[in-house]
Amino acid sequence: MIDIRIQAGDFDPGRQLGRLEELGRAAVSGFVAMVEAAEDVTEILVEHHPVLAKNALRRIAEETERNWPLAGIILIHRHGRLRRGERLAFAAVAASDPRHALDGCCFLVDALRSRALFWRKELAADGSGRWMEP
Amino acid sequence: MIDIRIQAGDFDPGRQLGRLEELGRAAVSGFVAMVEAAEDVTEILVEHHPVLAKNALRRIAEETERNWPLAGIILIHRHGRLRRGERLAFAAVAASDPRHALDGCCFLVDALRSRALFWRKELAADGSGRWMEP
Amino acid sequence: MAFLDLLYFGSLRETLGKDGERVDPPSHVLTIEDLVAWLGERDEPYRSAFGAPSRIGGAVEGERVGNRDSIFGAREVALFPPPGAL
Amino acid sequence: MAFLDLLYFGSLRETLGKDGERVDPPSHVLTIEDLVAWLGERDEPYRSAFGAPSRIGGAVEGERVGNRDSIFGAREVALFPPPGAL
Repeated sequence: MIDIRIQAGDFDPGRQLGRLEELGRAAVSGFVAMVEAAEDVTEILVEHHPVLAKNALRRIAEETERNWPLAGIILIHRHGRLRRGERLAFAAVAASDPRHALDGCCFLVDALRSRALFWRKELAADGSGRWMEP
Repeated sequence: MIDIRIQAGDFDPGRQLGRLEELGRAAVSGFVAMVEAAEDVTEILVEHHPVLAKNALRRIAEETERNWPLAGIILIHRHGRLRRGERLAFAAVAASDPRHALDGCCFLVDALRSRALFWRKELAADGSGRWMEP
Repeated sequence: MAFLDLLYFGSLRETLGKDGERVDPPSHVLTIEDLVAWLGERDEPYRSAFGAPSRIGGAVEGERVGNRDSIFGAREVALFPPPGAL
Repeated sequence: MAFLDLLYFGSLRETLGKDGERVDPPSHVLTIEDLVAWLGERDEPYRSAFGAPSRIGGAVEGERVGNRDSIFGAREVALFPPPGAL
């Protein structure tokens, strides 16, 4: 089971973990990315293109599925304007082996950070903005 | 913030992650251990001693806190009789750096598996039981 | 050769002041790398926007590709700085 | 020497048929290792229960210790097979 969502709205990490728990496997590993930024940053803008972003997340999930025996993979990424402290993205997996769940989840998060096609601009109260590029 | 709980009852992973999300850090990494067992196993018995178990979990959390800059650590372990598909344990951390959150959470889970002082017996419908020892 | 639709994202979009354009690259432009070099030969803001070619990534028809991958026959190519919002 | 309270867990408890007992170890019993060896010299079910000493772990006054750590002066020692319920 691979579920990929790209959305402007919030999500419920507990409910998403619950969907993976129901698969009956010994291990569910999850990660919530939150918006943390410097004091003067009031919000961030997450830019994306629906097709590019979806394809990139699908590739990431498929690669993860090939590398570890996982029963389920959920990837959620938000876009648009987000305030500090809001949820930004979610990655979680279910597996019978805790090691596979942990490694699979780490791989997802590393890929989200480096390969998910989203671009982040941090916006300050004075109207200035700065693109955050690795 | 270190929070350690040893309890017979269930817990709510979403609510626990929420407590870590509120710390305002960029990353919350969590793990839910579920009871998965062979077909003939109807339930498991998780044996423990309150003081021994608490001390072991406290040491694991303190060691994790020393190794990575984490804003929060939550460890929950259930004991007693648990049916297949029930939640068994929970480990989660919050950090500003996703890598620290992922590594810290992995360390907690590895330690739960090898050092947490709980012993698991799998009980079959015919009344037989088997201690699961690494 | 057919026209090629370019899409720009992030700081690249902002530097160029547009989110895309239709171009007609010469026949020697065969890869993402070639395309970035060709665009970088233009006047400002292109010169600045494509001044560090190794930092520009590309996607062809919506699928991420390497910078030496072919764009031959492509209708739409996206160009962007290093991605990742986490 | 003072009496020592032993606690047993998991399969060790079950093999021994009790969850603990009070013992009076001889003076050469100074470590967890010594204690396990001494208990393993007893008749069944002790011989079986302590037949693989390297698989027995220990805790002194509620804190996990290594098998070569001292139990000198301890009032309570827990002995158990490899732990972990996940």
